[in-house]
Amino acid sequence: MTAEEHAETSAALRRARRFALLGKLAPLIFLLALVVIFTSLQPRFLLPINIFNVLRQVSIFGIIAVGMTFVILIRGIDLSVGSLVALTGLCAAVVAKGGTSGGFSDAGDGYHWTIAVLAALAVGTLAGLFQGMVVAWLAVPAFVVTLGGLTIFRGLALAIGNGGPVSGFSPEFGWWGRGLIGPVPVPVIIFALVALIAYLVLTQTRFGRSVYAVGSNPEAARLSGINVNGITITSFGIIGFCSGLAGFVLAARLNSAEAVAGTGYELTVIAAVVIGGTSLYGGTGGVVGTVIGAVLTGVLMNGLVILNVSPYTQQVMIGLIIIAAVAFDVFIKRQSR
Amino acid sequence: MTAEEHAETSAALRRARRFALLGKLAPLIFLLALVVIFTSLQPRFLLPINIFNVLRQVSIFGIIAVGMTFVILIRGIDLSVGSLVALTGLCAAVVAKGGTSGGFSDAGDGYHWTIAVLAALAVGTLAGLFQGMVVAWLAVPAFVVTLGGLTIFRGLALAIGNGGPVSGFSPEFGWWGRGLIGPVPVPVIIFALVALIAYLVLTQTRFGRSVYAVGSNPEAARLSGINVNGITITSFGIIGFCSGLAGFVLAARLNSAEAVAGTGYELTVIAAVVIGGTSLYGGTGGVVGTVIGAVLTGVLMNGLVILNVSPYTQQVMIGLIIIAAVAFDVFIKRQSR
Amino acid sequence: MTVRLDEVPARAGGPGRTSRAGPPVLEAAALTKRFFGVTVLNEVSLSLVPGEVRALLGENGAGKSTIINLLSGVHQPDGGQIRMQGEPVQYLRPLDADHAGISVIRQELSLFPDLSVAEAIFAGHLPSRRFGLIDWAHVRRETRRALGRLGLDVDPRLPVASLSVAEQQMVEIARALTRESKVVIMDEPTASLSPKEVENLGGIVAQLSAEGVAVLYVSHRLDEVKAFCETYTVLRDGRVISDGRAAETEIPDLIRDMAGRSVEIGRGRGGAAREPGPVVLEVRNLASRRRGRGEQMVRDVSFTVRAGEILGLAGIIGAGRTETARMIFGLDPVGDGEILLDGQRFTPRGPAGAMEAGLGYVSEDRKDLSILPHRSVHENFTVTSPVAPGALGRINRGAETRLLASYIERLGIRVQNTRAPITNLSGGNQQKVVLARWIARQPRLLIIDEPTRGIDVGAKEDVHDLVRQIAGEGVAVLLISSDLPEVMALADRVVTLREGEVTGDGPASQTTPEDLMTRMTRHEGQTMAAEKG
Amino acid sequence: QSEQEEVTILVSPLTFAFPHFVFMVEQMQDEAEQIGGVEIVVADGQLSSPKQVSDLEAAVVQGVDGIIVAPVDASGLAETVRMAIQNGIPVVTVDRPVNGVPEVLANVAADNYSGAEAQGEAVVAAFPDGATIVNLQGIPGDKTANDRNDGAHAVLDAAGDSYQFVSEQPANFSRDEGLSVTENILTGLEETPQVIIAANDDMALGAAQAVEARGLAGEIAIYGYDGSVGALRAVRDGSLAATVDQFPGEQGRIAVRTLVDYIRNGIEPESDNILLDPVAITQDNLDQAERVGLID
Ligand SMILES: Nc1ncnc2c1ncn2[C@@H]1O[C@H](COP(=O)(O)OP(=O)(O)OP(=O)(O)O)[C@@H](O)[C@H]1O
Ligand SMILES: Nc1ncnc2c1ncn2[C@@H]1O[C@H](COP(=O)(O)OP(=O)(O)OP(=O)(O)O)[C@@H](O)[C@H]1O
Ligand SMILES: O[C@@H]1[C@H](O)[C@H](O)CO[C@H]1O
Ligand SMILES: [Mg+2]
Ligand SMILES: [Mg+2]
Repeated sequence: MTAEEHAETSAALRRARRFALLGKLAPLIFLLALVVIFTSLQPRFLLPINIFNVLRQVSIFGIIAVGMTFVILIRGIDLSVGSLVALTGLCAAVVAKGGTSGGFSDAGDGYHWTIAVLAALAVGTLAGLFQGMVVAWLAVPAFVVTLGGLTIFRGLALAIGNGGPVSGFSPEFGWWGRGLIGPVPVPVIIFALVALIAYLVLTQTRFGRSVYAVGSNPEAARLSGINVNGITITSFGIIGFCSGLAGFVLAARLNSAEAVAGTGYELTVIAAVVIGGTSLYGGTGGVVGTVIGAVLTGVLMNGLVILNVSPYTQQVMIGLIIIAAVAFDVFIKRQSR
Repeated sequence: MTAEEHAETSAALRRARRFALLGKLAPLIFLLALVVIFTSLQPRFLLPINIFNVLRQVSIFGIIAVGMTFVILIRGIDLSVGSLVALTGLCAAVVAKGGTSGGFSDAGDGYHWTIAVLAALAVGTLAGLFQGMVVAWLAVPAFVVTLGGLTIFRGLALAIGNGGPVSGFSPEFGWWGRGLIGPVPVPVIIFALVALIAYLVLTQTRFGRSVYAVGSNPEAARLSGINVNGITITSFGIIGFCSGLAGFVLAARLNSAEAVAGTGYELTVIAAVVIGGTSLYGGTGGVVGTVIGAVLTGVLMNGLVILNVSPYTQQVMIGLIIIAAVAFDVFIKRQSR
Repeated sequence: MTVRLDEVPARAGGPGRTSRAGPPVLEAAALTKRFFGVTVLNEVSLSLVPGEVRALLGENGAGKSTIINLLSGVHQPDGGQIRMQGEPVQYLRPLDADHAGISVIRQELSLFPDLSVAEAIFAGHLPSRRFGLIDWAHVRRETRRALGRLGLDVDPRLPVASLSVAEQQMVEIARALTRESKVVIMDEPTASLSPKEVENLGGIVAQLSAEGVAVLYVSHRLDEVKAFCETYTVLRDGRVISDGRAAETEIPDLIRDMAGRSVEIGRGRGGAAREPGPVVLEVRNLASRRRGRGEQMVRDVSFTVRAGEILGLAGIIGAGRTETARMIFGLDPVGDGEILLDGQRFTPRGPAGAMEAGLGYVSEDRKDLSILPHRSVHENFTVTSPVAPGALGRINRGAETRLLASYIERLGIRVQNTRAPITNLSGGNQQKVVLARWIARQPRLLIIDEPTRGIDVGAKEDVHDLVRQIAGEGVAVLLISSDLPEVMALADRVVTLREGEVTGDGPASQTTPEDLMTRMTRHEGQTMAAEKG
Repeated sequence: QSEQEEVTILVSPLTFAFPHFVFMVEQMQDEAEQIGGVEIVVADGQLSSPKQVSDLEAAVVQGVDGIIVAPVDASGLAETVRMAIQNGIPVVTVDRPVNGVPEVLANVAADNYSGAEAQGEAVVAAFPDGATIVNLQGIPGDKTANDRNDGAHAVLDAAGDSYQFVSEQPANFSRDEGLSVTENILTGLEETPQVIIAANDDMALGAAQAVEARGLAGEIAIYGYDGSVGALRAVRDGSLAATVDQFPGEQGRIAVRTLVDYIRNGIEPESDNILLDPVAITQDNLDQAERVGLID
């Protein structure tokens, strides 16, 4: 290779890298644009209190979105998260209250909040693992299994709570949803931690790399010695765990758990993951994008209300902006190829 | 090739065919099993009136499921159908009534019902084509585009109907939802016709075969000179048309259209298609399966109510049976490979 | 297998043909293509006159497939012009090239797994009658004809997914034959074919030429090029280095033009220096399970492979070589018989289990079974975990990078950026990465299925050296290859399979390619009785 | 604060998908116009408590002067409502209260439980000797659905064994499901039931379709809930036996007046729980219905 060619190549390499970076940044650019527009139309949008509001609202479905990232990376999907949030929230609530009484008395006869957390996490993880097994071993598409899960877990939640809400927890329980550390709401910190751990797992461990391999080409992954079923089941276990955590935090935040909680979360969560640049065909994307996607979704809902956009128009705009965000991402990525 | 060898090969082929047929029949076998179980528990289940009940209830989301088959065959998905049913139903209603008055006066100042049908079909088809264009030209995943559509069309429906129902149509309008031809409800006949036409299109026309080719391998289809974008846009146009038709029939059946109509249809419809054996990864399946899947879903809901199963248990059972139906299908197909 | 002799014209193609005159049907004029600013094609010109069969030659990554992509509307050129019958054309999509009369057999299979063979052949071109209804009779007739011409014996109603890679390749070829094309472009059509099918294809190329169809033929098998093609163009680093008449040019000259240096081929021979060690793998009466299709692909296969030995497994399409390998590696269930590893009965528990026992398997199906698309070259290399992770599964990126760099060097892999998706590499270079990922694991038994599929002549020698080297280090190698010269060059011993049964087993030095061919193909009445058992 | 001061109020109903709330908000806007200088900002709860929480929080940031909310989730909204009040923004709840926040200026509502009791009493009045009853419930787990179910049961269970629930199924407040679930129930029952009670008018109107299609019109008495325009017309025409009006318009007007009075003049309402009596509307007292004027 001549010196000239060499120069050409490394310039090209730098260029390719820059493009690839731009591709990764697309959701962030879109988010910033949205923030700038909202702020210019209504400066109060940028008040610290509002920013923490948005983050707090985002944190619950953000936690689930982090789990969803794993599942979507392996070409799966989980429609059951909303129902699982309700089920696990109720489990935590029932454990904490020692029953299904709807009473708002703070002092329940139930167990310590730590047991309640464990109950929510255990039920969520088990439910996730179970769905993962059906996907992996019986080869039923994840869409179907978790569509079934959506109905099943909602039914169980109704049965557990007997249809009504279970409310009023100890302040320690409530702290997980309503507390602050400095100026930062506790759920936001939980979300950040979950995202950080997921980021490390996905980028720095063999498991994380296997997740990408399975999503990219399951057959090739299997042939390369990756335990595809194991990765699948674990990924579903992870989203189950995240749903359980979200269910607990939501119950703590609302000081109440009920069977209708979390209805419709699945689509919001999936939207956040996809807006963040993770492909529904698996194998590409990651947690950083998901966090941005989740914040973007939160900013959108908050901003339109702050701007006083009329409700019907709001729905139309939310739909259009979500499509635009992904279209922008696709466009940038295409340019950088 | 010797004669003997030839005989061997065709025996093999016959065996393969038999297996393949069994694979195709799996959803039907499951459906029959369900019918047998329900009937043995409650003989009234098999009354002709109930059979027509089930078919009538199935027909509306069945019509959409037929359209969804096209979209899923090309590896797409449409989450907007429920909202589009609401929007198109309201369009038909507003046209027929000449306004959004909720008045139940049969004689509206509106247009003839034929114009109302055309309005619903046109709006549905245009909405579908529009979504198809975004999917094809901007390469935004169908999941995202139609998730946007779900919100947008619901917003538009709310805006058009101003939140309230538009009710009371002429008997000719109502006939399309409530009429009978002989003992057979009109919606059932419409469903059957739509399914028949779709069957012919998918199996006997160049367009239909291209739908399978695109779903089987979009890249190869493009390289083979198939107009992949055209097929994509047309398929979305078809499901838009079907949603419009369903919106009209639903309004006629309920003698009323409102913005909440069709909420949650998307998952029921997709479930019907998948239970019928069409793969969410595109390229395999068809309308016959979809019809069976739709009927199976209808039988399930009807049967559990007839058996007076308690609501919570019902939800759990519906989820389990849907998973079981697809697991059975997958199992049979695996055996036959 | 039936060969319809009446379809194959008596006149052989290639050397000695009269030179053609007249205006070109397709011209590439000074085509330039850049990816990320790297010039991949630099003012490449070539032309085809009707009936001409032109070879397009070059090392892996020279730009052959890229030209084809430009000529067929997959990519748009950054400079230069494409002319059809003298008129400049600008394709926006493959559809346009297709309409202009250009058919392409792609390097990577691009078939429709769910469609039947007949429909896959006619995809996008189904003939229709009134009301747009498909003329199925015509489809069946033409499919039978095309398959007959190729001598391919598969039922047109079977789904494509149930065919072997080689059969799929034939279907891909059949697809181009059913079109009324002015130009047929073939990008390494024979990479996974065995001699029998290659011979058939030669007849077909000659027939196309006789019908006035221009053919652009890409292959790394130069003997084939000499036999089939009239003219050739050699590319190196995206530039035209030479062109001329195939008959008048010797293979070593072609190789020199491609590589820019002279390459000695057939350097080594099988087991000359090596002393085979103890038996590592023994396969006894192995048989596969029946599939829904009713056939049993492997019926009775026995052989042994020793440490430091390269065992060649030869056979034609459907002989059951790949199926045998898949069973050994735990990818498919064993129907009958047994596998012994170091004399111990071995029941492979999936590929992961096989790998734990020290096995490795390079699949013949690069696109579907090897590559992780969208993932980087680095990740594609490390997917077999050649570097063990640390605590908590933490990966050791530094060590991985160093190991990969050493293989890039050793195999001469052309890659600018190991972080870029593997699909940015040329086909041959992808294959090298896949080989590297397995060799780097240092297995005790390495199964390599069509290891040099799509690899250029020079690089093939590198790969062969590498295989000899690892065998020299004591690795047992099971080599499956449809390329007989490759088997002859590499194997110490050759086992031939036919229709799932062993038809020969002996030292490579005591056999000839002709012997092998005889044992690979059927002789009337020879083993019919055995098959009944 | 002065009489003329501009006042901005956030109104956040459960959802605009229910005509009940569309009407309520229209009446609020009308009331605001009559009072003068009052701007109503509307947010759609979309039946989602996170959505509603975020709407309320946004409104606090925006600095509205007061909030009227019909909470999607009685306990779920509590924390946010408390936060708003702590930020000096008075809150009035309509349709239903939030749990555990005594600082709320007032709750203006008609109790769903007592409305359903009125529905049950109407059944008892019409069928003094008992009846076989089908119960169409709302969305399982939804508070309104639960309260209406409990209220109806309280009255009818207490009325004696002669009142029998022969089938109870949810139809999710939807007309579509009201129709198909009723069809299914009617098939499953050996004998035609005498009464269908539904937790809202949509389901009742759907049930009426099913009954009519079965040729059973007039044989089954159907009781709705909401006093919607369609239902009132059906009561007039006889296809529904009754509906329950809980006067959403009046609730809305009172809520606006209470809030504006407090913001402008610091006047606290006499009670912090302003309950309107829900009334079962039959053909006999159709004129008492709030929306009777709209049925032409
Ligand atoms: N989409 C792409 N992006 C970036 N680089 C590419 C892309 N496609 C091809 N290249 C580069 O262009 C060069 C030429 O590749 P091409 O596929 O044409 O080689 P080839 O001659 O067909 O090789 P082979 O014999 O291995 O098939 C290679 O260096 C390859 O890495
Ligand atoms: N998934 C499959 N389903 C059904 N049949 C298959 C499948 N894969 C391969 N076959 C068939 O198995 C037979 C043996 O294939 P195999 O790949 O083992 O042959 P081979 O000797 O490796 O030859 P080649 O790979 O060159 O085709 C072929 O006839 C092929 O059609
Ligand atoms: O009052 C409303 C309406 O009855 C609606 O139909 C369901 O939700 C309730 O809160
Ligand atoms: Mg190539
Ligand atoms: Mg093979």
